[in-house]
Amino acid sequence: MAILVGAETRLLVQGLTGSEGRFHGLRNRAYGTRLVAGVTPGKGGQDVEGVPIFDTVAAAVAATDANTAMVFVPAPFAADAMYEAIAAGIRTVVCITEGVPAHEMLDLYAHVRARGVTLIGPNCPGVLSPGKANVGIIPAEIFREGSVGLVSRSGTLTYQIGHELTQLGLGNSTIVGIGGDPIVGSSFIDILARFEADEQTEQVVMVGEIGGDEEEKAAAFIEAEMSKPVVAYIAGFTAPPGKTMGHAGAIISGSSGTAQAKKEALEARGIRVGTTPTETAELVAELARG
Amino acid sequence: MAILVGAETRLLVQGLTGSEGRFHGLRNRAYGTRLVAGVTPGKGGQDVEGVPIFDTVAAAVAATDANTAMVFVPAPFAADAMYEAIAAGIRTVVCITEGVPAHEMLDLYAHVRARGVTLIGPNCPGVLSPGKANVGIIPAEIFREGSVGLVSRSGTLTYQIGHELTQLGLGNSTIVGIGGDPIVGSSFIDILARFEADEQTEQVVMVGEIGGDEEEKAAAFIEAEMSKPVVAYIAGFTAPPGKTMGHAGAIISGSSGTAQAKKEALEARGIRVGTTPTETAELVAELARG
Amino acid sequence: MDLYEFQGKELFRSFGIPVSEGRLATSPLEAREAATALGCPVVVKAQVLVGGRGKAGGIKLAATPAEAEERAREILGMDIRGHTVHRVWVERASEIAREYYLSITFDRSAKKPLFMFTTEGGVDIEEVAATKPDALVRLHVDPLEGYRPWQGRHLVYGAGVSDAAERRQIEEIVGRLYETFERCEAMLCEINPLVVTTDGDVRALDAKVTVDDNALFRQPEIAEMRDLAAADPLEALAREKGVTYVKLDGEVGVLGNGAGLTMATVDVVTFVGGRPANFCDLGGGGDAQGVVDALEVITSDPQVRAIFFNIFGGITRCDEVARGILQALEQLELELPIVVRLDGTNAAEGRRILEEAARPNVYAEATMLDGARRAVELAGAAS
Amino acid sequence: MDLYEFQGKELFRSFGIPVSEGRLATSPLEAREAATALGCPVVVKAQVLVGGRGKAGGIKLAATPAEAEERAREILGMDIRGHTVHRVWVERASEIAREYYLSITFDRSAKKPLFMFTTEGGVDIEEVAATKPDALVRLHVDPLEGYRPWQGRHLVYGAGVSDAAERRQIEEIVGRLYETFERCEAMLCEINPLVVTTDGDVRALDAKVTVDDNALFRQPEIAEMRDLAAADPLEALAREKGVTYVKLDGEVGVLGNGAGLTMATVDVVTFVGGRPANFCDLGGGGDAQGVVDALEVITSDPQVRAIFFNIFGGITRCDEVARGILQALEQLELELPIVVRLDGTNAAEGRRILEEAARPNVYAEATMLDGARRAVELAGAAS
Repeated sequence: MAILVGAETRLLVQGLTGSEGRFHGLRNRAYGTRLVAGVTPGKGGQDVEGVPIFDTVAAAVAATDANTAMVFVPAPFAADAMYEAIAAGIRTVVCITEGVPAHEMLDLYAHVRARGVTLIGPNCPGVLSPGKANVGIIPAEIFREGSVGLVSRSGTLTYQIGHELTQLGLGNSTIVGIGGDPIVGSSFIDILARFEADEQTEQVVMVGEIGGDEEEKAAAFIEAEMSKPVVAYIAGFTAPPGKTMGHAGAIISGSSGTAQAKKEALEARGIRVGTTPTETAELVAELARG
Repeated sequence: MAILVGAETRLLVQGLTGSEGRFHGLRNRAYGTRLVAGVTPGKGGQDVEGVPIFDTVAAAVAATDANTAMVFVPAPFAADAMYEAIAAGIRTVVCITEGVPAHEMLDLYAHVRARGVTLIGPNCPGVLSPGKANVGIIPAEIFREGSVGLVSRSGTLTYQIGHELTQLGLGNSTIVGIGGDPIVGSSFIDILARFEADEQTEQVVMVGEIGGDEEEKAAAFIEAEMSKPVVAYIAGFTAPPGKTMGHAGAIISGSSGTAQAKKEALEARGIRVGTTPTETAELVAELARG
Repeated sequence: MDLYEFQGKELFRSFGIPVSEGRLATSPLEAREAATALGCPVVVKAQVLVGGRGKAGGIKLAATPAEAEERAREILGMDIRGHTVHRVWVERASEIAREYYLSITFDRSAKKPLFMFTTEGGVDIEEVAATKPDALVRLHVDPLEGYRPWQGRHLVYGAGVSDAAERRQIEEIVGRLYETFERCEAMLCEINPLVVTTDGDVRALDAKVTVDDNALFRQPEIAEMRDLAAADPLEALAREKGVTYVKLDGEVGVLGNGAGLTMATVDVVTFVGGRPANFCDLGGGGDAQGVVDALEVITSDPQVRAIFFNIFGGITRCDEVARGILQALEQLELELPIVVRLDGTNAAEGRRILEEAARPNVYAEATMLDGARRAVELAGAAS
Repeated sequence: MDLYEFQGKELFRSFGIPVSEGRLATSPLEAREAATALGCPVVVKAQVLVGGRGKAGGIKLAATPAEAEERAREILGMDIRGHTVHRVWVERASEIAREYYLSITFDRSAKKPLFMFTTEGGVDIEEVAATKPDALVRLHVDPLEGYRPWQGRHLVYGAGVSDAAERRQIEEIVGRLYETFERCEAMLCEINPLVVTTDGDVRALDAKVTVDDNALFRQPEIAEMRDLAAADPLEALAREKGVTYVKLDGEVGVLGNGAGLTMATVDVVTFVGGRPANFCDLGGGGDAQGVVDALEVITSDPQVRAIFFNIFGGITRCDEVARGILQALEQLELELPIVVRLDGTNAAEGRRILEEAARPNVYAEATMLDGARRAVELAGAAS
């Protein structure tokens, strides 16, 4: 089945007429994703290689039954585009745009949660279910279909790990880049819960990095709620201590946020942690061999 | 059982140390309502005739398990007091205060609905379940216990109708003054639904007035959802046409808002309408005789 | 509180919504001077708080200052649906290409602000809503979240505005109208018509703004406009005294506590054959001084022959009301017959106070219906 | 973007949060003049973007202007945890009765702003949080609803502030701090300590403010402060070029695309025995010019002996990166060995471009691990 995107995805791209939106939107279509509409205010009636453009998401949804929106709108306008998509009935929003202000994301997060809408990103590479659909900028050619779920805060690191898995003959159910911004629409736990419920997924790789305490929270969730094995990778073991001045962050999370602290928290819950992408892929392969 | 307030009510009064709050709060207690706390910032530790005063609602709830708040706080601070009560876990809020700005009520309404909290008022006389509890300023001595539910947009008109019912030997399950402001926490329909579900209530009187289209909406609800008989009264048959200039209001509701139009809408749904309080009480008595 | 067109436009201008340049005039000569200053042609518009000015002849075009003076002379003093015209707004005439309609108001059912926009403006908008519902685009705003730019796009594209420059201007106006609505705590901000000039400029040709009375305490600039709005001297006195008062056309002065009960009392007075002289609501509190003030307002109307005092105490205490009546009798030297019906909070005490005072022109009645009958009877006898 | 104490206090003052009067000084003489103007005693405080200034001797009291000059001479040029002191803030000393702690920050887990307040301020606040959790009052704000006054009361009563005048002042400050946080789009506004003077005045004695970099495009006043913040010349160059760059202490220049991959590359370079010279993230786009700019920044560090270019294309296209490398080789006349590993979007095309150019100092590697090994090897050979 995979998660989040698949054969049932009817994709609408906000910003399809921009250069990035066009490049990746058409690439997603070439992969097999059903790209049904683009939205650019003022360009309604035009088309991008046969994909009809609408002025508003409401008009696009009415005409095409789109159910998933991918956002390539520039950062100052991205949140507004997402509110529009949600108001028009879109239930899954994937925001690729980088640089969306954090205070806008606070509001948007409260908005999507109150409405039960799924938001992936912003500042994320998107979601790829190999063999089914690709929504975002993940280079699909390096992944093959399989049973490993992959969830990551980092874009390019996701590709690296996926690539290493492929080299070892392993495939993926779905690859989800949740984005590394302070406030993103979906957390590790949100995605882990979906993988746990997904029939195709047999094991999961979680790719984290220094800062925050999302990995520590995920560790507790994995121990308490997951039956499927999870392997973790954390980037930043050799990063110098941050310059952060305030005490508030550390008080809230009760965590130092270093890679070593995260590794220890995960291992204390019985979760194996790789220190390089290569080692991580080997741990997964070991598990897959049983 | 009655609705909204009863033997299980543990009442907290915000503004108990003010003259109105004290007068009516103690009157409610004298009637038998369990008045457990008062809240006035800066007066924590004092007491009003044995009722302990707290600085915050959170402290009051922690100490007394209050579950219902009555608000006597002056209008500019009333909404803030209600947010505080809700944040502290209070599930039923009755706001007597008059003059709460409508834009604040817009926000508060969205807030209470999202949290499933019951708000009665503002600018309302409160809720009385005769023989059980009185929360508000309704003069309880004119009502007796019985099977007639009463819901009203107007305070003093409620007393008038209740008084006339009592003269005819009829009693009430609960009397609810929902308040006449543009935005109130509970509508006719909200209260009618509770009366329909209440075992003690056998019939209902709905007291409306000119303006808006709440009565018309209630009429549709009564026809579709209620098994218990409802008698309505509308005040303002001889009111001169309003001075309202804009078209927007009339377009939204599709109703002229006159008493005559409301009467017709109700009667078209088979609901009997009295044109004076006395006539209304007589209609109820007729129904009660069967 | 309803604002006059010129006040609404002043507000619009301060929030960046384009309006035509204009001046207020209270005399034909001032209108002429305004027209000269502004440059002709101008439009002379009656300033009244009632709809249908145009049909009533309250809006006229003038090609020269002299003509503006003449038109103002015709309009000033006119009665438009019961409202006397004391002021005209003289404004530079616009060359109009198209007329739209835009408003934001409280949707009381949804408990949310509601935008309405249509390109079929200018004419009877209720007619458009009834006959071409699809032409009227409606959109709710979540009050906690406020306005977002996509909502402006939704309105202009939804209504089919085809010109890009026009869309940009209207989207801007939509955002600013919401800002006006929210910052001024309005219940209604309506622009009808929102015009597109032959030069392609979009501007508000009329302005209907209603501000929440409950918010005036923190809207001092708008509250100041209120004084200008009080046309009727009796209503001005009532406002000064903090009494809710509406003048009617009969002989029985009605005073109740609470809008609902007072309305019901006016109804009952009418149903038993009387003609109410007013609607006067003592309001929530009602201390002795409030009663004195209300009686002062009611009795300032020379048509009043008898007064019906219908009180059902809740937060209002009947003993206080009784004391207020006695105080008013002395202070105002009232000799009109006053029928008093007291029930509710401290009613027994209130009745006892009146009984003990034993004033010859104070009549106690036990019920609302009997009180109304007695007051109508006394008013008839007095006239 | 982190603000210096003096910048944070300037912001606080503009939002009505009381701070002590003070002046910035970049030389001992300026510090003396500031002390004379302000009136002694004063406090001389090192302006660095790092905690623990006090313990490091970066905050000193001065009883006279001469003493202020002397203290400034001691502090200016100091190294505090790797940060050189270029400026001091001279501020009138406060007679302190009590020290509290107040902050508002992003709670990333709850996805809401979080207030924290305690009367146990001044000292190590993390210690207080760990050992006396009940002394630290925490309260989330709903971002859509914003701050409401009861929340200020909740903090002051919850923390047990017993003096009424103090409570009033702190409640006011709490509201204004939220306004600062929201209007400036801050990620953190921290006051530690918030002091009560012996006269009963409450004021912010320190200010730690972090503003969202993504919001700087619409915060021009704060963005302007940034230029002042760039102490390190290499980091200033990186900012000018729009490159994310952190200087480290080794010989292998690291350039990756995306923070995660770049961090992992730094890790791998370390694990195979090398010492990374920097962390340099090409970011999301990465056109040819971006590559040139990044290489310019990296090679401005004279410690660099070899560069490892680790690219996994997504939105970044490997052919563009390859073109950028060739362009940089020409423009910057680079002769350092550059190890390049390309994968992902248009990787084949990128590898072909580099292969065809056949530059002697460009080494292609197929994997991240091999690339790191080769770069470490080349850096060792070069030194």
